[in-house]
Amino acid sequence: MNDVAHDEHRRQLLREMLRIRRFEEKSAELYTQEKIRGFMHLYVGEEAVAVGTLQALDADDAVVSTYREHGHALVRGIPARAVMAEMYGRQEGCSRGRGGSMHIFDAATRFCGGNAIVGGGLPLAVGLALADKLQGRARVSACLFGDGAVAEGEFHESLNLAALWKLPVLFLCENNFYAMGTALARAQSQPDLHLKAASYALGAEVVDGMDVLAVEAATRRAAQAVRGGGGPYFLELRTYRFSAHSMFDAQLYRDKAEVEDWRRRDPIVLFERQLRAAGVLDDATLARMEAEIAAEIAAAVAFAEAGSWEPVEDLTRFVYSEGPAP
Amino acid sequence: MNDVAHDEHRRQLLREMLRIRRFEEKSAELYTQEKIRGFMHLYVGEEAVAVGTLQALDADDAVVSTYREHGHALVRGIPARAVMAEMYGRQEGCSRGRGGSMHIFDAATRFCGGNAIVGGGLPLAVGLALADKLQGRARVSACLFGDGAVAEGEFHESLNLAALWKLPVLFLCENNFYAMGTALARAQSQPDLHLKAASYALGAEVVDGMDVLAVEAATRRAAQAVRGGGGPYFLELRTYRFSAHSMFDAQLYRDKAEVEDWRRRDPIVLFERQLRAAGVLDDATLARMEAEIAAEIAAAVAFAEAGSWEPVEDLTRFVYSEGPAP
Amino acid sequence: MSTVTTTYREAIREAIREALRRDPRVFLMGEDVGAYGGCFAVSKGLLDEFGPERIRDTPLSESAFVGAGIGAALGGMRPIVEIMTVNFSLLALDQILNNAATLLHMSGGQFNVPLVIRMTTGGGRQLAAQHSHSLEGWYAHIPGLRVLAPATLEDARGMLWSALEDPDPVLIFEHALLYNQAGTLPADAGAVDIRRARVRRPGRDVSLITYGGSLPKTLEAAGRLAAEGIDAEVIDLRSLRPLDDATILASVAATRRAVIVDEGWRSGSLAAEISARIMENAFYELDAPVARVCSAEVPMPYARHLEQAALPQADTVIRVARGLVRGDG
Amino acid sequence: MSTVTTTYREAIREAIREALRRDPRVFLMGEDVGAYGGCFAVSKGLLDEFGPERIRDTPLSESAFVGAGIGAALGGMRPIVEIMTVNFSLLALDQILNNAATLLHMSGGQFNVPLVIRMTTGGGRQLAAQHSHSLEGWYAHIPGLRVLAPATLEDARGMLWSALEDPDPVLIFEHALLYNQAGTLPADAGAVDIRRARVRRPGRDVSLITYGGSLPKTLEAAGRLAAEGIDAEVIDLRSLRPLDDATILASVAATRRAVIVDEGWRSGSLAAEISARIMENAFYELDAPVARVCSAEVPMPYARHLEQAALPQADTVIRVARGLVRGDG
Ligand SMILES: Cc1ncc(C[n+]2csc(CCOP(=O)(O)OP(=O)(O)O)c2C)c(N)n1
Ligand SMILES: Cc1ncc(C[n+]2csc(CCOP(=O)(O)OP(=O)(O)O)c2C)c(N)n1
Ligand SMILES: [Mg+2]
Ligand SMILES: [Mg+2]
Repeated sequence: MNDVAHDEHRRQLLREMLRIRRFEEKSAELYTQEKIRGFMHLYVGEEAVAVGTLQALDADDAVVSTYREHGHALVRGIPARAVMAEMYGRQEGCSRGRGGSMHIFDAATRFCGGNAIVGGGLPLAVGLALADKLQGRARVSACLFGDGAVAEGEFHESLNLAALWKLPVLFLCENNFYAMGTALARAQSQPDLHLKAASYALGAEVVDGMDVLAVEAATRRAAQAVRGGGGPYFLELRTYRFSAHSMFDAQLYRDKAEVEDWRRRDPIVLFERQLRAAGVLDDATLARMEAEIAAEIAAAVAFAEAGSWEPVEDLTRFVYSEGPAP
Repeated sequence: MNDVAHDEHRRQLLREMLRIRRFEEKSAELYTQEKIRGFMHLYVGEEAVAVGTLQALDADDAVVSTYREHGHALVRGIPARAVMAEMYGRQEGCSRGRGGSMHIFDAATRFCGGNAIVGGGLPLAVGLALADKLQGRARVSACLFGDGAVAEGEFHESLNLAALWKLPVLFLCENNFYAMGTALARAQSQPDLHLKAASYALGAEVVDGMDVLAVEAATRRAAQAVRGGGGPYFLELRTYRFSAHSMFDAQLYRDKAEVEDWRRRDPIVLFERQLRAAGVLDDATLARMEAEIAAEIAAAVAFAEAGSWEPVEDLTRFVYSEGPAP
Repeated sequence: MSTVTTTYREAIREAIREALRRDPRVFLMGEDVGAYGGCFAVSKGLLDEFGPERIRDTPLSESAFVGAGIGAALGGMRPIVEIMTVNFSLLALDQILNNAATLLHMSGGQFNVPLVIRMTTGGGRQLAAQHSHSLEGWYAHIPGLRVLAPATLEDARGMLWSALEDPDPVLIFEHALLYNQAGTLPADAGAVDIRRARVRRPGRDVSLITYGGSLPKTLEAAGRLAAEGIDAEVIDLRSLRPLDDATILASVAATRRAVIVDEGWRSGSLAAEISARIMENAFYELDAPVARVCSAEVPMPYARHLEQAALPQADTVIRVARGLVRGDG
Repeated sequence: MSTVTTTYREAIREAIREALRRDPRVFLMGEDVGAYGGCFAVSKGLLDEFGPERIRDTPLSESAFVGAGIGAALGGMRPIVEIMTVNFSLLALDQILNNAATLLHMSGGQFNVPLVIRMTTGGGRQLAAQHSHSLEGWYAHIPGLRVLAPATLEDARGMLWSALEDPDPVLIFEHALLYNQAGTLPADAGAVDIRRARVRRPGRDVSLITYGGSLPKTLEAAGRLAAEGIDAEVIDLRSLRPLDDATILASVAATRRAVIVDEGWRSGSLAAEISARIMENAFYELDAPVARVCSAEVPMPYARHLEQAALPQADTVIRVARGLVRGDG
């Protein structure tokens, strides 16, 4: 990458983080207005993780995600309007309104959900990678999951399987130090999750998840190793969620001071400052960025507002595939 | 222990191993005669593990075991006749004939089964230990399981829970290098199981499971640590099963040479030789031992033969507890 | 008799609190029951009162903490294990079926498991296909378990205590839409009989048989049916395993018609079992075939209009009951 | 037409072999399917022929390897996943229900899961309470799954191929007592229609409706009933989800009496669902209430006499059918 491209790339990273932030802010507002219902989990504070990791993937890699996946979906390239319409429950939504906030799916970008069973996506990623290996395709299956998922048996079984069979899985652990109200240290006898992961005899490292460049660099290295047939890789991305777990959380379990400490490490603020210092960003550019993002989100909301309900008669569609029975 | 007691103790260890060996040989014979049915898993070759570990426990400790548990049951003090009658399906059996070979239970010795779901016993041991901790009792809950169980999610969840909560669980992994036909190296990305266990931040070590004294010494140390409140401990006991996995196994998956190599490390032969060399055992003593054991087993078989069938009308008993409904 | 104003949620909390006070062997264990206050705020405040040993937050390890509950019960405790949502309980099903429900029998009567597992069930909150199912009827298939579904404040308050007295494993299913239900209870409300179904509304023309989260809808349907001259009896099953056949059959013998309202998926539902039992025991007394109002057989969709279309509704109950009574179904 | 002599076990093996030869996307994965030759010797020899990539031994990780099967299906493969015994499948139930059965719907039709899961089911071999249950009827409760139960050599040979053609997840339950069943098959035996139940024995007096491991017992009962002048029709359901209502109802309309024989525990059994459907669709055609012969509601005991007493038996079927037909039940 030459300097110009490099600068542009860095601005792009910032832009993507901002897109997520603004999208989440809008979502919170729409939730209050009861336009969005059900459970919704915001990604505010963790933007560097989605942007740094997913930007480093190829278009035909697969992504398996969680219920806290708006950010993942946007970075992966699912149009904001399709995500927003999904949260409205519109048939124009990326999952036709059947999934909602927790179940964003998009076949075109190989975004395999939006899984709301903690740990439930890991075996899927292992299987996607197995398919690639069996078919001789050099693709990566990236799996995002939280620190909470590490306690689940499915984590253990999946890491062992991937490592044993040297499958091209990129395990991306979004360690925000809480699973709902449970602090990591109250959930894991070994809270250094990359050390735990290393016990499966796979590559594992810890990354500052508030530093988008560090995340991107680590992911590129890891993805390359995985794609090259080196077996799975595990990244522990240390981050923090600034908002509540979901829209129903009174946050009794953590100190305001702790939140404030982390907020001082806001990945967007830090990176913006860095880019300004490097002379890569100025007020005008930032204002333009914000305006474009605002326009995109407004368009997404308008799209969702104008969307339609799937006819009730279609309720039982997609329980089974359509077409001739076998 | 003075020297006399020490010698006697060593002879006792040999005796217990021989008891298991002879009991298993008899069981195999009775299986061929169709006196015993269902699945049966012999312990031949692994005797030093049961004897070394369980001799080191106290009477009010708890034991959670597997389907390969005849040896465990005998060492724990369940009368051979009750075990044999169980395998005959007699109501005089320790589980009234409802459990069979895979489900030996005995409340009197806190022998909590005989679990035939691989890994299924581990959470039970965690819970038993939790009960002790909550009630302030310095008891140990020992859990025996195979190398195969280490791949199950329940292993992972249980080790984490026990270590996190510092519970008095003694994890006893009988590593005989095979889970049915699957060699350990084809099941685990990290086949050094004590290293894997150590990643849960608990005490873990590997022990020569063919050396009854080594097993006993390690277990005593570990049990003492556990009982003292030091949290759980994990022993990887390396051993080998000389017989097939179950009575239906053609053993296509391992070399005769490998079996022969291990047979040269027969824990009974080695220990007998050692005791003779130390002048602690002579032909007459051994002959007496064998005779006593033979008599015990013959009596057990006679007891089982003379046993009775539970009336068919009692079929639905013990689905729920008896006594007044709540 | 003095009464207190309360909610279903508070009634359960009060029941847990009382159990913790009364019996040192009782403790509550589950994900976020402590510091977070419970995912549905049921256990809010209990951590402060009883401390972290007895209000025990667990890691996300459904299989191990349910299994640990079984082990602790074997070890003499009386654990109350909370699973956030019935869909997650599938992760613990091995422990529930292969151990909790089985140990007593496998051990020839030696090891009983006095464990209570509480979990949230049901749809209606737009939580989509991994958080909304009603599997309590499915659990009722398993011998060795007792399965309860409190639908009223009284049962929310009283069933837990009765369950804790049971020497065997009891599953209590709390429908998430009931938590905010408000009302009054006697100040001294306590244990309830968990062996009997209850007639929540007597009637002569048709028996509406239901439980849990469907009770309010069914009572609403009965009220509206009354307005059109159809006198429906409403039975609240309360215990899904064992079923109280006597109460069901007595009602059907009198009304000669029955509709079963059950939020489970229709095929293989608890409603099917009840229909089959009525078939077997009251066939000659029926004036019309027993009908079922169940959930559509789809993983629950997120969009509200689809979700509502998937769930049993009072309108459907009315239409079906009317059809049976008027013969124009 | 040339025929081959074979067994149920070999027929399944042949079906797997053919699938592996025919479609490079097919592979077999499960515990001990390779080096050991399969816990019931179904896959014996396949490792040598197809190698360890396609005959893939897994560690003991039911949840992960079933989930990996789902993922591989999403990734374009056609996996056949083997679970040794239905009781162990509970460890994978989260993946089966929350993912395999749900992904297509949750994703609004985008991600279908062309996965086949085979497992052994049923009692009768004295394997006691953790290896002997019949949960296929229970699985049939889950929307999004197809559930098959081959009871004949023809179906053992043919259902796998049809299942692999299905774009959605299919569970195939093989009753362990059938593996040694011997007989002949056409040399070119292949795919079978998996949508229809089959009348295995026509008859006029009573419909005996069954599937899987209970078919031989039911046919035996029908043969013995014929000797006493009762002409029983035997229906083999073959597909437990969806059920072929048309075949069931046509039979019952003709015989006006039905007995369902189902090795599942009685309460909440598949038999209950069939009884309820007959109630709903053929009530006025029945001469007698539909009856069920199911397993006793106990975790399976080891002792042979108790186990046999717990399982459905031809004698019971005869007694119940006779009762219905003669009216002295
Ligand atoms: C198997 C399962 N158990 C419990 C839950 C409820 N739940 C939803 S999110 C969550 C916390 C998960 O924490 P983590 O994995 O750290 O992800 P984060 O929310 O922090 O991004 C819990 C307990 C669930 N969805 N699935
Ligand atoms: C959950 C589960 N999966 C599979 C089985 C079938 N099975 C019984 S024993 C066994 C091998 C277990 O190996 P290991 O844990 O090493 O114990 P070992 O038999 O060597 O003593 C298997 C796969 C089972 N009983 N439970
Ligand atoms: Mg987290
Ligand atoms: Mg082993």
